[in-house]
Amino acid sequence: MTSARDTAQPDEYTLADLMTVAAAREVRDHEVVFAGTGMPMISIMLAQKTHAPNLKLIFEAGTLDGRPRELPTSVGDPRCEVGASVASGLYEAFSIAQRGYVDLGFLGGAEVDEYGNVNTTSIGDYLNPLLRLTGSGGNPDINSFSQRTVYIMVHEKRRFPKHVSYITSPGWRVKKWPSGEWVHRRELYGSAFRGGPSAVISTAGVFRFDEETGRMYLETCHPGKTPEEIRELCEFDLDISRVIGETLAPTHEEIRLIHEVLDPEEIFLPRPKKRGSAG
Amino acid sequence: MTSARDTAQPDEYTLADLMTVAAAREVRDHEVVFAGTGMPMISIMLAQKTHAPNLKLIFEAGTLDGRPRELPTSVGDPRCEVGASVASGLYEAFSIAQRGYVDLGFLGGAEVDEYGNVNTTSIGDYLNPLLRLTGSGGNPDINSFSQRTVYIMVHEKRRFPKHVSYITSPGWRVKKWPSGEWVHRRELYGSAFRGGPSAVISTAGVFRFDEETGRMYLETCHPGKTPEEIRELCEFDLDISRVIGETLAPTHEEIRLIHEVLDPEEIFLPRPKKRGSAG
Amino acid sequence: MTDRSKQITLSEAAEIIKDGTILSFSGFTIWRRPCALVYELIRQKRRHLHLIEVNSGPHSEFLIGAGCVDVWESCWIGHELYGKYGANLARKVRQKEIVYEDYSHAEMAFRFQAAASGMPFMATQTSLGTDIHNPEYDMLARAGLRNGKNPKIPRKKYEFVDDPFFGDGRQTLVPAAKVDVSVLAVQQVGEEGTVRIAGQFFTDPEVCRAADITIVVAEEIVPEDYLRRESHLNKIPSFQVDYVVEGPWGAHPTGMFGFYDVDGEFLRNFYMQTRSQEGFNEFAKEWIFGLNHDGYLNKLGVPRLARLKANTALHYSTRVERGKK
Amino acid sequence: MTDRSKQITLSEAAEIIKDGTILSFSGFTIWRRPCALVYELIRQKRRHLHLIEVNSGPHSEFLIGAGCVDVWESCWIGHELYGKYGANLARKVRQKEIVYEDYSHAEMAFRFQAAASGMPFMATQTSLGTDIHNPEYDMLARAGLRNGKNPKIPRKKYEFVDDPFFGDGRQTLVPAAKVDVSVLAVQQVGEEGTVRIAGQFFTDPEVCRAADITIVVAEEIVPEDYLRRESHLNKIPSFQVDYVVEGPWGAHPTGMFGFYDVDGEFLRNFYMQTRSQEGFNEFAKEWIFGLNHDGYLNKLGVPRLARLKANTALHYSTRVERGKK
Repeated sequence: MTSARDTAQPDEYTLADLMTVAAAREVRDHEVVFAGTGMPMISIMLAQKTHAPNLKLIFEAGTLDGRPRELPTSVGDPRCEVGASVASGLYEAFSIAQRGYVDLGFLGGAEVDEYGNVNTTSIGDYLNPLLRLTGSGGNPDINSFSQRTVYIMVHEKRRFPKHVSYITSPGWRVKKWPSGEWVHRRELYGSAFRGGPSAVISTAGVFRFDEETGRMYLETCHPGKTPEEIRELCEFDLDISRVIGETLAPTHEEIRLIHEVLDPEEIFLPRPKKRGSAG
Repeated sequence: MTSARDTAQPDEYTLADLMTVAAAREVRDHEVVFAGTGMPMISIMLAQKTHAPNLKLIFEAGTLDGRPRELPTSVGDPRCEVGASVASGLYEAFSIAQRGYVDLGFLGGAEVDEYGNVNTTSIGDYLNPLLRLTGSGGNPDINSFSQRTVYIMVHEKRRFPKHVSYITSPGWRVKKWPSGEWVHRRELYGSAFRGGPSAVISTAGVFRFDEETGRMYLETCHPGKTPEEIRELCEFDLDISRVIGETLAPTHEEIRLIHEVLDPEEIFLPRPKKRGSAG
Repeated sequence: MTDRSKQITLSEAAEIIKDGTILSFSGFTIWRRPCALVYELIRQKRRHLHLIEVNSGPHSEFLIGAGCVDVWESCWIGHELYGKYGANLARKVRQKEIVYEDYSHAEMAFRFQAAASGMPFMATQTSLGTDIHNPEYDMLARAGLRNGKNPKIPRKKYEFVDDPFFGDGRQTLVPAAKVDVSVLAVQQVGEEGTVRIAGQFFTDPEVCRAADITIVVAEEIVPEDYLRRESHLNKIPSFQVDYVVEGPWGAHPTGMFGFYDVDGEFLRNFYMQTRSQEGFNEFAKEWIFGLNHDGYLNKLGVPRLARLKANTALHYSTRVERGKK
Repeated sequence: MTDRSKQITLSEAAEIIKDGTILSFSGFTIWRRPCALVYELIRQKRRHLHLIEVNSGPHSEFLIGAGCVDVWESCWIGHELYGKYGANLARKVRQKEIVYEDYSHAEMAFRFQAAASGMPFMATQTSLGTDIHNPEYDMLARAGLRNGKNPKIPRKKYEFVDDPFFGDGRQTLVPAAKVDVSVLAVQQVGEEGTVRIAGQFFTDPEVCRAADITIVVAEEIVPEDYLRRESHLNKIPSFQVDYVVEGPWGAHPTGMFGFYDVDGEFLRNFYMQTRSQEGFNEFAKEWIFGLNHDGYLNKLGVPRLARLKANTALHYSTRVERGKK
């Protein structure tokens, strides 16, 4: 669906647009997708309006297979429920996910480590925190229950540490309690293992994981960034040996959908200064 | 509500009427009552129309606090749902019961032993049964979860054995598995103990239990029966030392309610041959 | 936005259920049982089925009488007012032609909820001290079926544990009721699979989600958009339904809230007639073999079905005869 | 057939919640939180509350900022788009003025379902390998609260067991979330307590049943018979509700499906202003103390509330400003 001639120029889109579009590409048609609030929601709705018209959307507050007319501000928003197959509750949504219906989860995070462990709970020592964040919400649940999970994050060096302050959501190598030894996720989850983080889309690039070693590697750099620059933006030793090029820029049609159809109120995504020609 | 002058004469009511009325008297106003199909249902609806207008009725198929206009033929009947507070499902009904909302359960049985253990599963050796019956249904559940349980039964000697062929529903002394030793219900249930069978209303009389010894005793004889005759109708040694008299006969108003309001179609209760004067 | 069609015929639906399937059903006793599809399974001579269900009823009596069932795992079978117990099950039990496994009804409901929620078990305090928990009476173990060969059959009937959290004593862990195929008879289904159930919904949402494959037989297939205008009335989401069949009167002789009442006369005759295998064979010859669903409805005839039809205001029939009067 | 009246006032409802109560709520993040009753608790200077909840929001930020809360046991707190996290909780955590206990959201949902179903625990496979399960981070144990003195507080945060039935490996048992009092903000309640919830119902049925006492604050009290004409639309039965309060706009500044939208401006200001205790005190002085519910609504004013009012067809406001545009 992306043809070269339709690709927008760098001044026609924002970094957030680029990330939204990159995230949308992670969705395959007919998948059941479990999404959090904000950019994840726009990415999924964009996929629904482009290459994945038959995706089924679950929100953790209880809406199953909804077809919102307007962008919800939260997964509890009445806007989620429009056109839904069933309006139910939290227990139902998580039970369905634990039962194994979910292909793809879409989440955010404050910190991520080399193995894809994500922190949304607190910064610094958990017992004496420098900053208390929101807490887990459904992050570890959606991640544990989905076959693939995509994270969308702001890229700062402190947000890509060697070890996150608190593992809120499990990556490819995790701690086995009570001892706390590091083990591969597959070993700990046993028959409940379904996959793990499949991509991190940051403000710098797109990252994937080697499922055997569990280590993160750089796949594409956003336009204007080099692999070496991005490696410098991580406190761990980022694998940049598998880069395949630049993150694909949005098309004019994707930009139009984001700003004129999906988020015209600029709730989550401000418009680029220069407007694209499409639409 | 029962005054002597209103009492019907023996030829104005059937034995089933007498039992239905005796069972209805077990209900107290404002109680939450969990009932099976048939005579239990008529008893409760009779109580609702006489001394317990505020009772709340739960059916295991999912109807919560229903106010049927017509007698349901089964707890799954759409007639259960009329006027209900909530129409839900089985899981909900049993969860509510396990959570402890139910005061009184109303059930039937094929066999009952001295300790109130009831069989509705099979007759003879369970592994080589002479007769397979329906199975448990919600009998052990309603009984386990209620504070009091009332059984309505046909009285034949073989139905009041020393030991039932199969304990479907627990009495006051039960088997502790895996050893199978007999223990008091209170000991086995621990903090889940709420009570047990509080009455058996048979075609011969009304029976209660000594909660400490767990043994059944005769409380009242139906008109025309003596305690000694009733003891002969049990294979165990029935305690007849605590008899307080005769089972109270129905009033004309109760007979009218049963046959003209609750079961005018004679679904469960045939009319007495001679009609009472009331109504 | 319309998904690829999920619509198939009764006969195609029956073909999805292979010999040896672990099968479960919508409904409760004599209400909303998928009888039209059950008849079709009998016509197709399905064998070695393992039924796992909450309170059972006529649909399973049909399958058991026809010799389709190897294992019946449940808690109750009968026809309510219209037949005291399951005469076909009783006969097969006596003749040792079927494996029976008894749980309590709440245990079965909790087992389905566990499976529906991706939990291997749930904890309960029901039925303590009964023979349901007698270790000698673990009938699947006696039949050698708890050997792990079928990953959906638990290795134990129960596990007793002490509550580690509140000191609440003995808990019974009951294993998830894992199902290969569930078959639901409901009022309405959308083209994409959204299910609307009217009245009590029994354990239908759980039974659906406990299964790997779900087939819905509905009185009517309605436009998906119609159902999605009031999503809070729907009980099962589109993506949990694999196949849909339109089958009016598809639950007869059991009842369907808002559509038709139980055919008590049919059930009473069935119960009386099928206390012997010969009787069952005659019943099957008359009502199942050589007929398709349309033929069956024709044989019942319009006046009979009109009597069963539910009153719109009350959701049940006011014309059906129920008692002596 | 009318039960004795359950109707009380907001102020009487707040008096039912004593110091030290384990308290839970209806709703989810910034939707259907019982704020009017929460304000009244603050006015009555309630202390030592133990909040236990699924995803939290403004209502708990109010209580925590006002110093009413000793223990916060949950999984998330924030204002969604209108405030990145719970600034009052964050401040109290930093100053060690509150005990915090973190579970995952699914774990909390399962904990409420367990309590609602009379089960001491449920089994789950979520969050394995995370610090949520780090035994050093059992904060109620660190605070000495798992000593059995309060029978509703479990003696352990978790228990790990191996699935004995299917060989499915490690399961986490999460303890029932037992609640003293639950407070629900809903659209409609009947005189006898039947609750109708429109839209997503979050964990309201479970939270209600997990509690010993339930107080329902409804936008309107409607005739019980009206609700009972369509019982399949109702979510909580009469006998599970102890008290009912009529409180229009009772969830403001959070939203109420079909009635009004979230007041984002109010929440954004609250979040910005209450990052310091002084800021919270000013907020409380302006919006909580010295006002009753009518005074609060008057202060908001008619035009503001009219903007929030939901469109009848869509169930949300089309007039509220949400983003930059």
